[in-house]
Amino acid sequence: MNAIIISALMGVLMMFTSIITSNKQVIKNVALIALLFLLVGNIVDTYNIFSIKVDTKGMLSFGKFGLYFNTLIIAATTIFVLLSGNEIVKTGDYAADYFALIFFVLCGIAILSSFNNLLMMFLGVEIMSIPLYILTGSAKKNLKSNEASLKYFLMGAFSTGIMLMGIALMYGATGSFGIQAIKLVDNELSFTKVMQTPLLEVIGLLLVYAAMLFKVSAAPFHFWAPDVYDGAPSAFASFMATIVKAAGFIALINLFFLKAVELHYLWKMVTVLVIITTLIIGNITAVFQQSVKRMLAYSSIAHAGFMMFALYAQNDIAKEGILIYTVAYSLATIGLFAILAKMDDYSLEGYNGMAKTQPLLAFANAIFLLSLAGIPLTVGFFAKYYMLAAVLKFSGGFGLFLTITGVVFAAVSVYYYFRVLQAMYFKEGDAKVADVTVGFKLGLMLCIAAIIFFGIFPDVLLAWFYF
Amino acid sequence: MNNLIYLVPLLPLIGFLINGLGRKHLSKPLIATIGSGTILLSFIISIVLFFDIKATGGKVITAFTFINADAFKIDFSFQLDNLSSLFLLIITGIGFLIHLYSAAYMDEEKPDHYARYFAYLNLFVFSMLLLVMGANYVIMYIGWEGVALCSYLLIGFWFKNDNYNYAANKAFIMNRVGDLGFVLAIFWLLTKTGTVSFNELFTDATLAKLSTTDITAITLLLFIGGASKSAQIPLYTWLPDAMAGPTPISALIHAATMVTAGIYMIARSNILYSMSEVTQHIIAILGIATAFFSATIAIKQNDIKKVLAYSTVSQLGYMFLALGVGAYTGAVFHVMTHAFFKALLFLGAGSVIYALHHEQDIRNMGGLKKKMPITHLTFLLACLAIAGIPPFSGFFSKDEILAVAFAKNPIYWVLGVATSILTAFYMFRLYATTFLGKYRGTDEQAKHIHESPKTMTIPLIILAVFSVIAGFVGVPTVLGGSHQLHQYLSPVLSAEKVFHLEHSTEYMLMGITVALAVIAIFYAINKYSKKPELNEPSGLGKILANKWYVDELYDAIIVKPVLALGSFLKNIIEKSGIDALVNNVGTFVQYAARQLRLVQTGQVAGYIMMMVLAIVVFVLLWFYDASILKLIGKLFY
Amino acid sequence: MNLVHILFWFLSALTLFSALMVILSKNPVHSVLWLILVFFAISGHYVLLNAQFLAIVNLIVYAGAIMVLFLFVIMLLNLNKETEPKKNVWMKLAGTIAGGCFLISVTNVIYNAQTSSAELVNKTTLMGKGSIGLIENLGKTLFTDYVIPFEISSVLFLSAMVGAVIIGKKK
Amino acid sequence: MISVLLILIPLIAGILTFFIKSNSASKQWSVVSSLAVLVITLLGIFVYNKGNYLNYDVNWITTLGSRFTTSMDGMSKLLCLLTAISFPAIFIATYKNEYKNASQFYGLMLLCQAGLMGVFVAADALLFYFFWELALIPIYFLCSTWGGEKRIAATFKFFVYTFLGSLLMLIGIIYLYYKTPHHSFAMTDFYALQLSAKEQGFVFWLFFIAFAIKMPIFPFHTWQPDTYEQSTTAATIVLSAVMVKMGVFAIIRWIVPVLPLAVSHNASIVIILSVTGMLYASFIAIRQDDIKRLIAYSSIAHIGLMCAAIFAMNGIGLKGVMLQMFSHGINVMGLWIVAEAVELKTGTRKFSELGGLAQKMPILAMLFLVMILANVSLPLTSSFVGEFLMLGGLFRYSMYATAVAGICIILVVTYSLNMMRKMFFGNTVSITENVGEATNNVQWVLAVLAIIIIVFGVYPQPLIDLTRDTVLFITGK
Amino acid sequence: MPIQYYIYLALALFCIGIVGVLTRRNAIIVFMCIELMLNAVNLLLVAFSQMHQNAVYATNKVTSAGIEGQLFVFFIMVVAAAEVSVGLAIIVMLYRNTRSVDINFLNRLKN
Repeated sequence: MNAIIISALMGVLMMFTSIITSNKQVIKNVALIALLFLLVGNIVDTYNIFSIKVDTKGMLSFGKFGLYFNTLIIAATTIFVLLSGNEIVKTGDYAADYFALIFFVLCGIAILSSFNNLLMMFLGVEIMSIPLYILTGSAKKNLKSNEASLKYFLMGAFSTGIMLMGIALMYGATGSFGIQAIKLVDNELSFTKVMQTPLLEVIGLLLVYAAMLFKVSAAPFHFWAPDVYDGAPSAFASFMATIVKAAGFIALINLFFLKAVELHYLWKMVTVLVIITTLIIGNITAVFQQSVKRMLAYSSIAHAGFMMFALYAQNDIAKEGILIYTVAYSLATIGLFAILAKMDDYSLEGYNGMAKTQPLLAFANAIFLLSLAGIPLTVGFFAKYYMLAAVLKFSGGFGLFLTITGVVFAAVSVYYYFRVLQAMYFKEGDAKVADVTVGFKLGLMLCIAAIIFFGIFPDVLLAWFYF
Repeated sequence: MNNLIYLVPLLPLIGFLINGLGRKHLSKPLIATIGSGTILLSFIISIVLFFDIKATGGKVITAFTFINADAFKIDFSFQLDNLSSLFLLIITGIGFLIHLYSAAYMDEEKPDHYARYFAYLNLFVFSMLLLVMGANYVIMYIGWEGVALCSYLLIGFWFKNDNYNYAANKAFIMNRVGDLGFVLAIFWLLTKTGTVSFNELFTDATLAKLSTTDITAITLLLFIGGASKSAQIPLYTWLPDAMAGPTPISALIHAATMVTAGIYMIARSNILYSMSEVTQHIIAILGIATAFFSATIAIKQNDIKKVLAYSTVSQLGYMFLALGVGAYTGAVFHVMTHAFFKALLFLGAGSVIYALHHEQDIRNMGGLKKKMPITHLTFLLACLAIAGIPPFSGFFSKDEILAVAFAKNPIYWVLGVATSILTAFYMFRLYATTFLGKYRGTDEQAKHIHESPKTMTIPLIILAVFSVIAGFVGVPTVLGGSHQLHQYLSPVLSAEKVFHLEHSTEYMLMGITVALAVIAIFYAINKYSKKPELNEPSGLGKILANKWYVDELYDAIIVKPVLALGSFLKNIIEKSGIDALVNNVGTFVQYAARQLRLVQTGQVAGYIMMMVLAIVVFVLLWFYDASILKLIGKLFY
Repeated sequence: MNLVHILFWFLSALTLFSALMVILSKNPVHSVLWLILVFFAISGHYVLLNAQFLAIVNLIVYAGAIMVLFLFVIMLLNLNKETEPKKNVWMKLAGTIAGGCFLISVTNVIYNAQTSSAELVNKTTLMGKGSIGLIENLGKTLFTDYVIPFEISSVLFLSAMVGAVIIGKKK
Repeated sequence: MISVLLILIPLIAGILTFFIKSNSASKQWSVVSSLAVLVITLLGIFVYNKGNYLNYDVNWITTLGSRFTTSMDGMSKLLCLLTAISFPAIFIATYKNEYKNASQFYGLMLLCQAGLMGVFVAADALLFYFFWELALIPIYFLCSTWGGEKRIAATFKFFVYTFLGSLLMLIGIIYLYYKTPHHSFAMTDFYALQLSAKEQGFVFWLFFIAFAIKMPIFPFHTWQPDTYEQSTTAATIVLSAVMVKMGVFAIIRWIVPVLPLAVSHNASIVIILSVTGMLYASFIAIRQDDIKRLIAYSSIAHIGLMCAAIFAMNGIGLKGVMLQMFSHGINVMGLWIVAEAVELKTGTRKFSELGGLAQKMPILAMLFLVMILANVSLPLTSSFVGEFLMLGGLFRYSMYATAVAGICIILVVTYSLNMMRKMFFGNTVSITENVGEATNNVQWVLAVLAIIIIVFGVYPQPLIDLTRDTVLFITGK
Repeated sequence: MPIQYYIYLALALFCIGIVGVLTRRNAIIVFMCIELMLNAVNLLLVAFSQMHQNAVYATNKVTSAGIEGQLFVFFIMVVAAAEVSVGLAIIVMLYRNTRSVDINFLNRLKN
């Protein structure tokens, strides 16, 4: 509960900061301190040192998993603010408000990581989404940003409608919004049995599923993602592509990892379809992108495909996997976007010869890309490893097929990640990068160190959330 | 005594190393001394060993374990017995003479090339010694390939000339064909019997492990090896081309020693060969065919060394005939006598070439009799020996083979005699064209012609002596001899078949052969001493001069198709096939990327429609297509 | 067929017709007005279902506040004309078909639910009775069991407020 | 402990090299470090060759059941030796070459060495996978940064290809991991697995494709000629002398003992593939005009034989393979060094444009001849012993396969000698007119390699003995 | 009333909303159609609420069964209001920049 309350309070605090000061650096630093406070608040909650206890009437339940996830998310946000803070405050005139919105998003995520009730899920999703619509449109003079904002808003609202319809149908079937009430009776495949499953509930669940897939930008609900990430200011695009996406997964996991939901064979079939479509669309479409930013948008879709493996597997490994994937993916993508935001030219050519002009940034980029590609010695490897392991744990079914498809597309993903690498290291050019501060460099080094450290000694991370 | 055995191959190796490594620093005389001296020492030791063996019998000594891997236990060991010590003498003896001869013959070379030459030559002797001393097939194989290598190096000794290099490559490659057979035979033996050591292999217990098929296959495979090394049909074409090397090389390698390796190997395996009728027939037929066939080619060759080369092929055919009919001693005997007179012939030819400043075409020679008396005389003796005129050495060995061939199958004999006549004819054609008549070069050239230096003539004389007398070690009983060679070799060549012909028959056979040869000789001298054949031949002659177009045939049916296949694979399969397949995957991905991008139209309505349709598909999948899903599921479960 | 039934059918027909008119009207202002009619009809349904409080709130919040806001914006942006250019007919058709597909597939499932799986057999709504729709009961539950979501929705409003300010300000 | 040192020294040295500014200092530094590795390897093989000195085991990722376990058996020792020899050889032979950003170059090389060593000593599947990739990344950068015109595309193909392969292997590893009783990656646990034939069947292919791409086996080979041709020679040497051995090594280490049923079941397919590939590559090699491409195809043919011999599944063949891994490494290294020296002097790799180099660089010609002879497996070169044993092993499996493989013995001579002839023999041409002898470094390195080739050709038994324990274990299984 | 009537009615309304979203190009109308969808959900929720109430009503007249459905409607309204404020703000902002609210012109971002 700490995270929810503190983040909401911090949001309010940030709103008031703008009254006290208009110095953007101060605002940024306040936000950082607030984030650290939030982080500490969540950690003390995790270890039961100090936690605000509120009777939630069973609407929220705070498990270790959700708390770990919150910690990671808040930490990732801290790094995000550390690296992209200057970009955030530069976006418009409302620096403090942007941070406030980010805190509200975190509040929504904290709800999503602990909801026990479809109402809370709905609220969480909305609390998370509405600030994002605004953040997307925060570059007010930028037509792309406007357009992205409206697109995101319309489609988001539509998916909310879908989700609500689903929730309504489920409510009709079970008479409750509690997720424990969800039950899909049969695991076996036969036509008659399929017809005997609680149809209202199933169709409701399907609709909720579809709406949540929209949030995590899994194909074919992904269409908003490239446009929105492309149009949104880089800083917020990175926030959306990483932290928010991970939150979507946490919601899905909360919803579908219930013991009562012995998820159906057909359900897995649908999931496999989604995974494969996502992998294909994400990876293949990314191949031909000329803009690195847009490429990263598609890559985020591709990674959603990989994270969906966890949904297919529905086991403990998958849960841990989602956590480590969140770390790996967020660190790398935040870093990439942070550097991207400093670039003059978002196209591939813009990166040409970066290794010479900005060796540190190029090296950081390289490590991030390698991590995204899942090369060992980076934490990205363990992310992929866990996803494959989760699916393979119960061999049989589509598992092997799915993993093979997965790795084939992982190889495709190398193609577009390495194009950036090639541009930076092997092509002649004069990459223009805005001046970077020492703090930024330190932040990058922190990221690199984390990626490599967790890549070699993942035990530090794993032992922490091994359950 | 045992340590002496090691010295025999070791000394040439040392010579090789000294000359090879010190080639920049050593002076020519020193090089020659080291080169020849090591061989001389080997020769002396070989003589000592020869008598030792004669007295005490064969022995096997093991230097170290070469390979010991599971079932493959191969020792680096030497076998010295009657057969190998005889070969040792031939190799080191003739080898020494040729080293000596080379010292003068190669005098024009720069010191480092001179050293290189001697190094190669020593290496060759070393390899050849390994070949004959090896106590198992693997060591023999090592020598076997070693001599091929040296042959390659020496044929291409003058590497500036690309034709020579081609010839060298050809020799190596063709030898490799045989090596493949050899090595497969080794594997076969190892697989079936677990040993390749002669002593263990040629026991009844071990041989009993081999079925008839095994033996036939093994012997045939070994024969492929032998045929390639000893230039038998169909693998003989490299040998005439090998004449590109310096003439002493031709004498040593391509006449006296290396090319007889096949005979040595089959003689060594006589027990195996005697167990397979089929192989023996094949060997005999191919042998006599080679003998006759190459003799016909030799008739029309104008390059002095080419004539000798085809003659060598022909004589090797004889030896194979002998092997095929089971006359192993005869084969070895002919190897020995042939070594002398053919080495002599080549060295003589070398002397001529040396005198004429690398002129090899006999049409430009003639009348050298007076200018080069020693060369002439020794050459004549050698010609007589090869023509099989009694009492020269060639007569005895050839006679023995023909006699056994007659006993086995008169057709062999008929062809053998025909070959013999051809041999006499072309040898004396060569002799007459070269030494008799008038010199056909310019006067200026004629002035410079002189007899070769002593280091060259002395080997000629020594070889001439042996060409004359070597036959007497194998005088057959019919001529009152006791065939000492036969007795000497009998412990090793235990599978020798003994044929008993009536003495009268033998006399008759000898008579016919000799008479016909003599007629051929006179005809040839008569025909060519006055009016040598200078024009381009026509008709059959042209075909013969062009070696029956075998090279062209091989080129058409083997070389060209291989190259074409190579190009096809390289340009079509690799580029447009496999590589294209791999690249097309990439291209396809890129194509798909470009197409899939278009789905992202930027239209909100379109996006939402996709979402709606996706939901519809989910619903339909879920509720209406369970049976289809079941089907798909089955595929993966 | 009693009054409830008649009212139900009448309100349903009105709802659907008005809804159709919302999407068919060329003039945005007309659409807004039709939508308000839909809300009224739905409020009627709420009354039938004995959810009186919701019926009122629906009218106040939706028809009153939200739709006025819409109208206001339309007026502000000066869109009160039949300005919408012809949309591609195919797109319209495709959209209709997609929506139709959705409707058919889902209703078919519901139909199945009441026929083959008997899930919905004998499930009826309570019409005009019961007390859960009363403000007293709703309020009690809202401030006891549902206090957490209630509080949390304040965050939602906060963010919406901040957002509206950020976005809406001219500068 | 030694096995860890073998990884750590190049790893640390490599990382440090990146920070050395001066080119010559980084050169010297890497030579010293690689020589140190060589010394330690030799110590490990000859002096401290007992288990405790070599093995190392420490907790790594406890939660996943993966340990940092390294051990060295005979095969590891042999390949570590090869790796340890090759790096100083490369550094010394190319000492005179000036690389742009030398410190990066040498740093990457050393990292690559660390990866290779790791692959050869890892006794834990996950660790193995790590090093497998660690070796790949530096070589990718090496090949892409320094090299020919089309290097980026070529090496990229190589990278994607191998990366796909290794991911497939990862699936296999994870699959096996779940089959172990206590969920561990330990090699010993993998060896103890008793899987059904069906399971072994698909795991086999997951592994095999990864290794087949690395080796490479026809038809997965197309990356190889392009990459060899385009990358800088130092990188090519690492690739072809050592890295392709990773594939062969991995088959022996991770497929054969773990999936015996699948191996025997699929042996015929693999052998047919390998032998086809041998013929195919040999025929193509005949028509090559580029030194590097020729060596590449020749290498494919040799590797094909190794692969076939492994799947013949007998001690003879396996010993031959291990021996040949070493001797082919040494041999091909020599070939590349010569190719590099010639290219450096003449500026071309097309041997149709060359000729008569033997007059200009006689010593190099001699040394090249030794390498060529080793390439054609002439007796008394170490390759002969390997090839002899391999063919012998293969013969026990199938006479016909051996016979077809044997055809390559003929073809290899054809193209090798052809290359020799065109490059070194004949008359000089304009390019080669003014060429001098190769540098002393090159000559010395080649001489040492030649000595290794001949010494182990005459007396191969020490190497064979070295492989005994590995083979005994595998055949025992 | 049988519950399926309400389900069909709500679904029909919902689908009309969807069709509207798919076919109209005026962003405001599209948004209104989304509101229509939300109202369909509200109606359905209330109907379900009464259905669950009905299940126990016969035995317990003062039961609050099904009340959560109606409360959920509240929250939907809350969210809808919030969304409307944000959404209209966005539309206004876009209109300021482009002088249009036609979503068909929203195609700067594509491919």
